[in-house]
Amino acid sequence: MPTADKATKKGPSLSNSSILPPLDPQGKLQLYRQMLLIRRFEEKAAQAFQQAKIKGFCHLYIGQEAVAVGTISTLTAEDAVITAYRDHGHALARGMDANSCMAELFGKITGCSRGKGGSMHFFSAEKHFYGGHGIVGGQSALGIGLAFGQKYLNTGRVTICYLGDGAINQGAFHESLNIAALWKLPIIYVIENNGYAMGTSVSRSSAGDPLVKRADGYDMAGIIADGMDIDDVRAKTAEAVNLARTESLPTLMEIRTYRYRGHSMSDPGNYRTREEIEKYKKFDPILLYRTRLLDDKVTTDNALEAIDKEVTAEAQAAYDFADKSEEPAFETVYEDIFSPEDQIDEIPRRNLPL
Amino acid sequence: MPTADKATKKGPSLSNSSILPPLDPQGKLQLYRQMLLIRRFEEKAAQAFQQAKIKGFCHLYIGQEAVAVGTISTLTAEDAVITAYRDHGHALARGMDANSCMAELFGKITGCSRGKGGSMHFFSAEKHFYGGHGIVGGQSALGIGLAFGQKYLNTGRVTICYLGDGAINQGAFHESLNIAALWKLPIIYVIENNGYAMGTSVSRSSAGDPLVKRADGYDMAGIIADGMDIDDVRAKTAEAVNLARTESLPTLMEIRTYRYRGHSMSDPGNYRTREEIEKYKKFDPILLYRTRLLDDKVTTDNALEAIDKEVTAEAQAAYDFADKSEEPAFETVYEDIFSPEDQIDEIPRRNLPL
Amino acid sequence: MQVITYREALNQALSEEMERDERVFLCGEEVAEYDGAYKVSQGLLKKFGPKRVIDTPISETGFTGLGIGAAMYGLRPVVEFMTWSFSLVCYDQIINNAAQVRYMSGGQFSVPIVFRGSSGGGLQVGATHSHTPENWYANVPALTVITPAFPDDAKGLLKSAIRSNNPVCFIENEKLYGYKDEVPEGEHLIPIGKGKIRRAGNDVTIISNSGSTHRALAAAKLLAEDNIDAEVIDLRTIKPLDFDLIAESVVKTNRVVIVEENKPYAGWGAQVTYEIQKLLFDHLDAPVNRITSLDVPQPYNGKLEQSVLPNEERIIAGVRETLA
Amino acid sequence: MQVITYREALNQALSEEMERDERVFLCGEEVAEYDGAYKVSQGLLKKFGPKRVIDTPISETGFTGLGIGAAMYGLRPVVEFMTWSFSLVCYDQIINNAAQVRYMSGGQFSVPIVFRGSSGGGLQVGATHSHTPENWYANVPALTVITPAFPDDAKGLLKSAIRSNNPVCFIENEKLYGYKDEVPEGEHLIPIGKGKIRRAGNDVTIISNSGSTHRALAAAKLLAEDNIDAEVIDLRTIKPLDFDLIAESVVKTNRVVIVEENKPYAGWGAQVTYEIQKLLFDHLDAPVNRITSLDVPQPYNGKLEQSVLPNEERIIAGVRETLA
Ligand SMILES: Cc1ncc(C[n+]2csc(CCOP(=O)(O)OP(=O)(O)O)c2C)c(N)n1
Ligand SMILES: Cc1ncc(C[n+]2csc(CCOP(=O)(O)OP(=O)(O)O)c2C)c(N)n1
Ligand SMILES: [Mg+2]
Ligand SMILES: [Mg+2]
Repeated sequence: MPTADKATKKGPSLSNSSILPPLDPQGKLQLYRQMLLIRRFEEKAAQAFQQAKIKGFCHLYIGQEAVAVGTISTLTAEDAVITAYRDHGHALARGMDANSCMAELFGKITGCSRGKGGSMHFFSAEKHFYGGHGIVGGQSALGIGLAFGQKYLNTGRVTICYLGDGAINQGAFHESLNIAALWKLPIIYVIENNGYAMGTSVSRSSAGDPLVKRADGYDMAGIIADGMDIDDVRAKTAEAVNLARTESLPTLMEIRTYRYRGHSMSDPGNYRTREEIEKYKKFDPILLYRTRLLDDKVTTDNALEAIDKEVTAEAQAAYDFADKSEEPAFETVYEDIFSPEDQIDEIPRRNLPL
Repeated sequence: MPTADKATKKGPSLSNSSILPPLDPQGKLQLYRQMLLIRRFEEKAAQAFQQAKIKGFCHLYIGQEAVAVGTISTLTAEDAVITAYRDHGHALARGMDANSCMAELFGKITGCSRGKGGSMHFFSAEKHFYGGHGIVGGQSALGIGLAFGQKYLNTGRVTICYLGDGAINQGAFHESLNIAALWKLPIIYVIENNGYAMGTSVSRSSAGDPLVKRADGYDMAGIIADGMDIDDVRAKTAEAVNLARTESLPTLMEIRTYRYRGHSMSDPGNYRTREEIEKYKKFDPILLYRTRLLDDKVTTDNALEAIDKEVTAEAQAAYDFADKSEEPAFETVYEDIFSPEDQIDEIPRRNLPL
Repeated sequence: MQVITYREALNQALSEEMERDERVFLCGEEVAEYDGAYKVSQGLLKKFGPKRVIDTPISETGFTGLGIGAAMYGLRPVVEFMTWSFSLVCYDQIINNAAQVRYMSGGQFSVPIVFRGSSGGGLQVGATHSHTPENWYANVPALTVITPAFPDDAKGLLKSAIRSNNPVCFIENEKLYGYKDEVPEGEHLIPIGKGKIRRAGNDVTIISNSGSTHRALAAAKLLAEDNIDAEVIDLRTIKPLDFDLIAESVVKTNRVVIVEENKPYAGWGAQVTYEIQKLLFDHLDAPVNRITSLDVPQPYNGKLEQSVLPNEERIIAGVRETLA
Repeated sequence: MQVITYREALNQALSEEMERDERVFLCGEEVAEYDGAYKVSQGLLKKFGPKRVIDTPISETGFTGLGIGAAMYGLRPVVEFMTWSFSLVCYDQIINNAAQVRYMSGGQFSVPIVFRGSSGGGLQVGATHSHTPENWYANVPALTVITPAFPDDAKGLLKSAIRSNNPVCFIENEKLYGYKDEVPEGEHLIPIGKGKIRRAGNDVTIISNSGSTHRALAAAKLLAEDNIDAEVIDLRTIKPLDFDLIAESVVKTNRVVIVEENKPYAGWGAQVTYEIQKLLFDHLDAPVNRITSLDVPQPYNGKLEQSVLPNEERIIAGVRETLA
């Protein structure tokens, strides 16, 4: 169950009061809009997958929107973000264009990875989005590299690196936690604990409860947030970001969330009951935030409907854009392998005789 | 500094009182003898290395003897032991023949690995000694396999897996801790914290203090022992062994010790001062135990001198045995690769055309 | 004879061998309660219980090492990689431990273990998920590498692999899981290290394995329409190679095309080429030709990926070149 | 010209490149305070400080990934493996991340990184510590693999590697660290992808790299006493191959012996063989011959290990066989 109001804090250095300035109504609606865009985008993607316009793996984020939107909303546009294969939500929250994201799913040349990456491997240099990584846990080691670069170059920037509850049992993650703590790197690791790694529930894959306790072993700050409540996500993340930005110290966050869909589009999901899913839908992060916005009189039903129309249209436009875009030409298969040399002679690469 | 009387205990399940039956004088002298044999054996090995009779790497255990002897003395002969490349002490404590150990260092066919393993890769099936492993941390994953086998086959046996303070930062170790705790495997991980991984002091390689705290994240028992005091090592290990044997639960131990020699024979050791080494020599585990035996009137100076003579002779005999043993014949290079098949036809292996 | 899928054939092999020998157990991600990511282990948890069919955390190094340690202890583990692409995170355990412990211990500890799982491209899962690791493992002394192309071999070779007393890399092909064919019921062992002629022919020898055997056979069929009579050898075992079978064919056809999904640089086909030119130099009327994956990371886009794979079009062109 | 060791040549390259470009940093086990396990980084900590010369925990996956991430961020890391044998624990990071991020991102992120460290056998450190990983990495599209044999190349190629905008596996040879030779002072770049004739000859072409080049040269000297005039090509870069240089020599000698320390099955020499027979078929008067390590794990015993390595005796026999 989500743990609203049960969030615990660890580590000596996290400030106690929220350091986020309050959002104006515009800002709140923007969060709502982003979450809803992700949801509508992915509903469209699911449809396109059924139509076999999207192939391979397609891991939907539906249910987890408050995590990506909430955490990323505490960053500046220049901070770095890196995540695993369930990356559509983070990409959109980072401000990547829905068109280029959908086109990537369709494998088109207009995709954010030129059709080469697919669902699991979204990238955007412009938006400081460092992927989209398919190997479970692998990105956690890249994450310390980004944070190392930020510190080395004195940028004042920070990195958020996401991973799943199942991913915490990859050695790469632990090696990275140790280095992050030892070298005081400005990174926030966000465990998106959605209860399952494919069909394996957390308690069947991870010893130790809560997961965030693993931070203690490295004398690292640890914090739990309720991933169904975007305000809680924002408040807790802001503390961690502040710690990274001002003291160059890492934090491990465990954000409790839930995915409504299968692990990927091909998952029948027999490992959990329909009731469980329905129960969590009562905590739907978008629904919850919507209710709060209305309760707090931040906006009106009509205004929220208008937003829904807008993002639904945006998702449809992305679908149309992707559908109409060109396939990559054959020659592109040989492109993007090597960076052009500018300090040495071009290396005489040759196609091997085949 | 060694932490006599500063040992802490973690985890709910460790019993509070020592469960070891008191040792009779014979037993105590046996411990002393084993520690001294390791020391004399390695002094001989160092000499042989200087004479270039031993090649490659040769990592001496001198200073750490109370760890191997103390921990292994709490096991039955059928329990499993596995360690890293600094393995001479564990092999001898496990009862492996000094001759075959020295012969292995000399690369002779009479060696415990037929001259194929060398210093880092000692093995003895007979003594349930599963190696001697050269890749830092790699043995920790094999360790859970041994414990898994013990549990699967209902043997009532347990495994001790040793690793260094530097090795705890290999991903393999963390993956193994999680599995050990999750699956309740009868294994004791012993971190031999000798303060350094090659030239890197603990505080420069590992975040989090004490190291054993990392057990908490897996809800695993953790315990610290003073590795210069064999009685403390035995008492603490016995608790962990008991937990493994009776409840099939793992424990992480951190045993604080010190190595007097370089990391390997080729290490000049500039990363620490002579004073530091001298300070630790005051806590020499053999000296300490000797004093205790005399103070407690367990034995006499003369008797201890006799033991020294014996083990010195044993080390010399091992040297002579190794020196006189045959080199492996060329054909042996092709032996020991494949186990003979007994359930299927022999696989038609062929030498590749060269 | 029963007609079952490659997947079912593997399942039968596992089930029969687990029944036969209590020391055999299966572990890996999602092999138990989920019935396997690709359903190869369907029903095994139910049949053998959680002691012997075991879901692991996503810790390939941990559970691979566990398997090796258990094998040293006398068990006979089957370790499933959801795909072989994920074996890269535990490469060290397979090479330094599984493949070397016996040698380093002077023969004291055997490692009777099977590593198995899906592999290969063509499913649009991108560069991280589409590796064909044959060459990486075949290079390692003491590893046996098996890559079945047909359901009967899948069953018979997996049974042999589980009975072997040595570490075996058993590399399945994801695209073949649904492929149906006749498979003997019950006891059915295919010898490790023996290839098979899947199509007899006189003009050219096509040497292939796994998914590439199907591509080779399809190409051979099309070539036949043009009166080119190709012999197709399915190696089945990549290491050790069945060189006798290769030699017999090459002596007859004098022309060789190798079809492999490995990336080209030092793929397994390079080794086969080496051996052929070395041992059958005077029997070659043309250079050995290799049709491999292109030397690029695997793209997601379907058309691009098809062009990267050793597709029929390229095989046919390769054969024509060799016959020219 | 200065006469310095291979080790010192590498040290100069590191030092000069770090001076030249602030984005270059060095990390790895014991590279800083210890001055490097093999002293390649001697003095660099003192010169450049702990921000740029960084001791890491024994976490190859962690610090390799860190290097790759930092490279994506615009730095130019040099990651030292104490030996390349230890790179097996982080194989995934090198292959799936360093070598594929650029492609998977459609060219958005480059990975200008150098992985370097010692490798090879002959030092009696046993099977876990004696790997020659050339083929494992050369197989991977997008990786460049460099293996210098001489101090001048060590310096000039490492400088080029650090300046390259692409991931480079720079595989040094432990036995050569003490080897002394002339090396230009200051700016000295050797082009990546170009081999070098280290001994001209007419009777047979010996193709080698790294430590094997020295073995080949020693063998060539002995063969000369028997009036066999061998040309020795030092590839220097394993991938991409300098095939033009190879071709020029083979067209002249018509006979080829490859000397490589890789284990035989699908070692890099198999690829070179494939290319030669494919592109120079009519120029070969005898099969290409390979002298590789034996197909066994590395034994500790010195005599056994020498027999496993591609030693002079075997090279000479191989050349004679090829000329017979
Ligand atoms: C090293 C590795 N092993 C296995 C896989 C296959 N795999 C992909 S996702 C996944 C489950 C991950 O679960 P979790 O980390 O909880 O993330 P979630 O899918 O819930 O977002 C597995 C086993 C992989 N991609 N990489
Ligand atoms: C994966 C790997 N990386 C690096 C090494 C090289 N190495 C051998 S021992 C060692 C230090 C280990 O220190 P520690 O774990 O504290 O054990 P100790 O030597 O003190 O017994 C290193 C870095 C290795 N053998 N394996
Ligand atoms: Mg999850
Ligand atoms: Mg240590």
